[in-house]
Amino acid sequence: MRRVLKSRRGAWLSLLAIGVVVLVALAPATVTPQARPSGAPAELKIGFVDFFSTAAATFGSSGKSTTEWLVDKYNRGGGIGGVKIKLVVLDEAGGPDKQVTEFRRLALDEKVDAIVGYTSSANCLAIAPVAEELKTLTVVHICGTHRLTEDRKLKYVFRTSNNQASDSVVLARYVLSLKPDVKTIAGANEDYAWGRDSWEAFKVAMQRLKPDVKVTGELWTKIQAGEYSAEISKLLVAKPDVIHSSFWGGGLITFVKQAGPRGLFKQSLVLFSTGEQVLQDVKTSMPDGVIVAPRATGAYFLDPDPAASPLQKEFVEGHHQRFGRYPDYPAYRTYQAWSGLKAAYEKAIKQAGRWPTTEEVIKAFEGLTWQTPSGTITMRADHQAVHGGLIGITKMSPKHGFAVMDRVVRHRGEEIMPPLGTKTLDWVGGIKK
Amino acid sequence: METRRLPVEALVGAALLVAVPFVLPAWMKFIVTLALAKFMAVLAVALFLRANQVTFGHAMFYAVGAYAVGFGAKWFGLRDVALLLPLGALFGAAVAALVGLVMARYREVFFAMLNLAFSMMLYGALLKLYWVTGGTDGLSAGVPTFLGYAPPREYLRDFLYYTSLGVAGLVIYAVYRFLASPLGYYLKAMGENEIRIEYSGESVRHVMYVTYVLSGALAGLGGVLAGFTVGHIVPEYSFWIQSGDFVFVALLGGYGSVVGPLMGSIAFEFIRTYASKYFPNEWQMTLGIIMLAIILFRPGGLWTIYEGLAARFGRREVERA
Amino acid sequence: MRLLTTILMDGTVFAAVLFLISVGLTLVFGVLRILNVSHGGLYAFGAYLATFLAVRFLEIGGNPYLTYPILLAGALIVGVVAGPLIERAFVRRVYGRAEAIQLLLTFSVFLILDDLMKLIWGTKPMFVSEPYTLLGEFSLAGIPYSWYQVVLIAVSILFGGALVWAVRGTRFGKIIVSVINDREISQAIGINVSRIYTVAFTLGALCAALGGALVAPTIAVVPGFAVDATVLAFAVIAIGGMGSLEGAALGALIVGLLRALAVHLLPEADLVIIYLAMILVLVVRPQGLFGQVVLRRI
Amino acid sequence: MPEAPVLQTIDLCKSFGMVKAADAINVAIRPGELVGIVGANGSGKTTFLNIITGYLKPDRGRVLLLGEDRTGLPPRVITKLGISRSFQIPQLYTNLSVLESLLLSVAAEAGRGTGFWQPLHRRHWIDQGLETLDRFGLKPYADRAVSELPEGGRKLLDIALSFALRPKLLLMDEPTSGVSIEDKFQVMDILMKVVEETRLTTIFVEHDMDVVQRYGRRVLAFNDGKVIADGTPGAVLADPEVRKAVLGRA
Repeated sequence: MRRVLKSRRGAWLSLLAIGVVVLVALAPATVTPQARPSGAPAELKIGFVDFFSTAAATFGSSGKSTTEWLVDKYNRGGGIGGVKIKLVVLDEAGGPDKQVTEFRRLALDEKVDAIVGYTSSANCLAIAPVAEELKTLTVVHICGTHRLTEDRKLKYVFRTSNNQASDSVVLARYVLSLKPDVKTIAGANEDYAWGRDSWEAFKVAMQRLKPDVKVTGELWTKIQAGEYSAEISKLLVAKPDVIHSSFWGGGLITFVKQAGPRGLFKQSLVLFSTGEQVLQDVKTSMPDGVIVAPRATGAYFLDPDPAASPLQKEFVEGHHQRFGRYPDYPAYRTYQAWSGLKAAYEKAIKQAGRWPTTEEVIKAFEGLTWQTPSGTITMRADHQAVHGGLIGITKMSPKHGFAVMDRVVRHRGEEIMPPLGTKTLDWVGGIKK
Repeated sequence: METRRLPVEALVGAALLVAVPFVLPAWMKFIVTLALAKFMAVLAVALFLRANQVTFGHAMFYAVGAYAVGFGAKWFGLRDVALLLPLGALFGAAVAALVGLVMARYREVFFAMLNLAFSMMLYGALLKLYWVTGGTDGLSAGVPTFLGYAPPREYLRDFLYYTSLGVAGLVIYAVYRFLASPLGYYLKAMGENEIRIEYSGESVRHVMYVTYVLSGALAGLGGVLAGFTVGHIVPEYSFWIQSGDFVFVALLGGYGSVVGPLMGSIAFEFIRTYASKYFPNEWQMTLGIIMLAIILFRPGGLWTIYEGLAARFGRREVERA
Repeated sequence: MRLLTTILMDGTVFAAVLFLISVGLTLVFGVLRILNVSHGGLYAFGAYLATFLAVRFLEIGGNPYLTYPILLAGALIVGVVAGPLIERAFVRRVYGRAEAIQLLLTFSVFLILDDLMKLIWGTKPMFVSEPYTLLGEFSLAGIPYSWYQVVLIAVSILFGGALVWAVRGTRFGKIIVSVINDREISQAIGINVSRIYTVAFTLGALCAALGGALVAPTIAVVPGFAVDATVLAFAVIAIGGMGSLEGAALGALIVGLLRALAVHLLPEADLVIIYLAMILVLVVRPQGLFGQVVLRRI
Repeated sequence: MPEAPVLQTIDLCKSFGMVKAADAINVAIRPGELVGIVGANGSGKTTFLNIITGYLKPDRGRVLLLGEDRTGLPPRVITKLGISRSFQIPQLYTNLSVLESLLLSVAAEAGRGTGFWQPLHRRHWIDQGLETLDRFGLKPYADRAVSELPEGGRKLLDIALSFALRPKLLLMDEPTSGVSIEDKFQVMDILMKVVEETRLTTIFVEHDMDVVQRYGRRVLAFNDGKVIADGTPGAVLADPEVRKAVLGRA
């Protein structure tokens, strides 16, 4: 009996000792470096909405991994202004009426302080008026339609990445720099707003930059169609110099798989506006010499060079270590959203000298300039961010086991985004060389 | 018996619904508003379920109503609920009157499939006519006015709620009368025996057609209210999965009564919301499991659960007396 | 001339894919009189498992030529496991119930399958290229095609032929036909109808999974592609006549050729052409091209 | 000039593949007649009714109803003209109650079957419906579900539904098939009383010689789609050819 008691006491003692040691060891890490501003809440609750089902989940999984990595990083450093972030994650699939319902629940039931997310144009257009109605600070991270910021004046909604027209302008400029004598172009796009907008802007930009360019084919496929045999045949018959495509995710991979063996990439210069996103997935199936863009995002996991940019190095290595995948453009755009939100809060705290109201955060956000792995981003008065974009052409990298972007060209934000107050479509029609 | 029981419960139910804005938090009020809107489309589907016919395409009329709101705002600056409600119902009925000419001849799987095809044609057209419909990006609804009156922003949701509730009340009354009429009974009877109807000198096709037009108007009404409530209209309103949801909800609530679909609609919106709250990655599966459970264990839907409870409760009261 | 051969070839390739998607659906409908909405889910499941196995196999350094049997094995596993499971646990309970209930039951199975695949294989696109590229290419009227596309066509024809033979020429087929014609009489003459249902459903599931496994090498398998497969299969068998094997073949050919025609000559119609065909056929001939009208006995 | 026949068929022919289900049938039924049709299974009795009421189209020949050619019109129109029929397998609305089913016939007869606003349960329709149910001995079942009726009740309701349409000619297809031997004559007694009271022109089809003999005023015998005898029950049933065809023995 005594022995038992004794042994138990011994165990307790040793546990206590271990506990003390661990606490001491952890202590430096848990002390918050920042002093909490007065009036600060116990936690900052932020919703993150992205696709976790349907084909668009390929974007959502990058968004989610970046969010997890970044929020952990911020919270290790004390959170935002000394307040830790609590994350509420929701699926973006299910249509706008579900998203509007969810948005209201996030704002009114979960009482989140801000919401980050929205990849689909339909969803971001649907929730914007709700955000305004409920006065909920919302940071749109990927959705690309120019209508978001041009249809109505936004107060509570910000977009931390450039819009879809930039993608097409970057592509057009790059094509002409590689192949100045291009005569014919053709488009293979999905038959919905994103595909239509992408092709229209590209076509207009091309015709503006090189007026004698002829369109020899426009293909409109079903969204994420699994069979492109006829489309590929038609492109093989038409033999255009350049083929533009805004296919994405699984549809893009399928197209590359089916077109590659049939020699489409040998015949024409093909460009994919979202191509960078699938490079790690398609591995060796992507031939060399295909123009791929991370849309018009300002970073790529090899550019800026991680060796030269600490932010980039930390992100690329951290992400790869944790998720086994290098950050792709949805990851960078998610990064832009979170870091922008954080920067806005911190600026507002500094300005107010206490915990800021949502209105004060908004004020701080407007005109804000902040650093990201993809470079410096500026938030304009119309709540549209401006940043540079890069583009390149594929080249197999045996080191990585997949094709990487080669001959990367970087465009400044002003070259690829309409200036404040100009309608995107008018601007694309008037771009200069 | 039933007639004696119903009014009291109807009053209690109505009183509960009237009290919603005062009792429930604002986000739940929104959910109930949306549920009331969708209820009308569900009721349209439930009419056919009574006749043993499934439609995987009634989202088509729901979309027609919703796009009436979208186009009204985009082209004509129309945003008055009192004007758009009858318009939406009218468009819904008109499209149904046209499609119904073909559809009244079909039953069972063919009825389901052909409805699906028509709704997917509309879906395709809404995607295609990008310059008109905004494609998948969709259209914004105007901020609604009510008979020319624009309520202050903080009361807008209450106005929408009570409008939906009022319309739902009228719809319940109208459908109740329809179902109690000869044609309503013929509708139920045709699920069992069309031959006898034809040998009574009545036309089953006519029964189908009238019901189809009515269902188009109902779903159109629902679409108008949903358009205003959600504020954004996209082609998905016409997608077959949306139609499938309507059928699911009708079954969830029970299509044997007029109130069942209402219970189903409200329950569905809450289930869907909580499913995506607690299972953000598996909410579809959660819906599927609930649906399976209903089909296998409670084929009459929520309504029969309620009826069972009411019967038990009623018996106890009798025993006490 | 070149345009014509291209359209014919593209149309046939697509038709082969469509046939593989839809033949199981029409089979199940023919025997069980249930439109199995979860069919697309089984198709996707087959594609996922086959791709997964093939990728794993290649990762451990397997011979690429052996990926073909591996793909088939994946389909087989899905078919013989999921088929009886779904039929015994769920579908069986709604025989004789209202059609709405049957449709919704399989719809809920579909929803569950869709998320299940996501839980197992995640959301990143999965694919295997080797079976597609291994066979090389050939040129038809100056347009290169992959031999694998020809394999798809050949397999569809063989597969369809085998099924027709199984139904028309074997004892098992005669039993099935007897069950299709009259359940009660079949029961009375000692046929175990319940077992036939299980077998037929399993066969349908197997067809679906096999279709998925064979198409998988040409595509990237992503969440949600089950939805598209389902609607396409519906359209095909509605056009051809529900429950008819020949109908599924003809329906697939019509849809395939029409779509190829649309892509080459009228790309704007790509999206709606299938539904347009479906409406036209159903309006003119409600029972589908090969469907039969049943007159009720009074 | 004699009154025009309620029903007259001229040279009706119908084949199913190799089987001749109707082979040059010429029949005339005058107002007030009560005619029994007898024949073995497959002799073409039901096909005859199906052609008259438009469920089947004849390959050849004409159907005259109330003196006018109505060949090939659908059942709905034929019924509107005043020709009602009942069925060998009762065609009922098993998901409605007995009274509701009957009210649908009453509403149809009143020309209000397509009304979709006024209720089906109107006082005078209910009275009318209950009265009809009473005639057929079904009043106690009025509020029961049709699915709960015993077989005899189902047959009677099936006929009541046709009767409530107030036809000028009532066709009954095997009113006692499926009814137990003990109940057969009881069912027929009820039916014949109704027919007599209302002086309704009636044709009933039977394969049971006893029933035909007892209730028919005039009997037609069918075999292989042909009318092989037409006359009084005594005469027809004594005919050896008829006995051979119907009973399988002379």
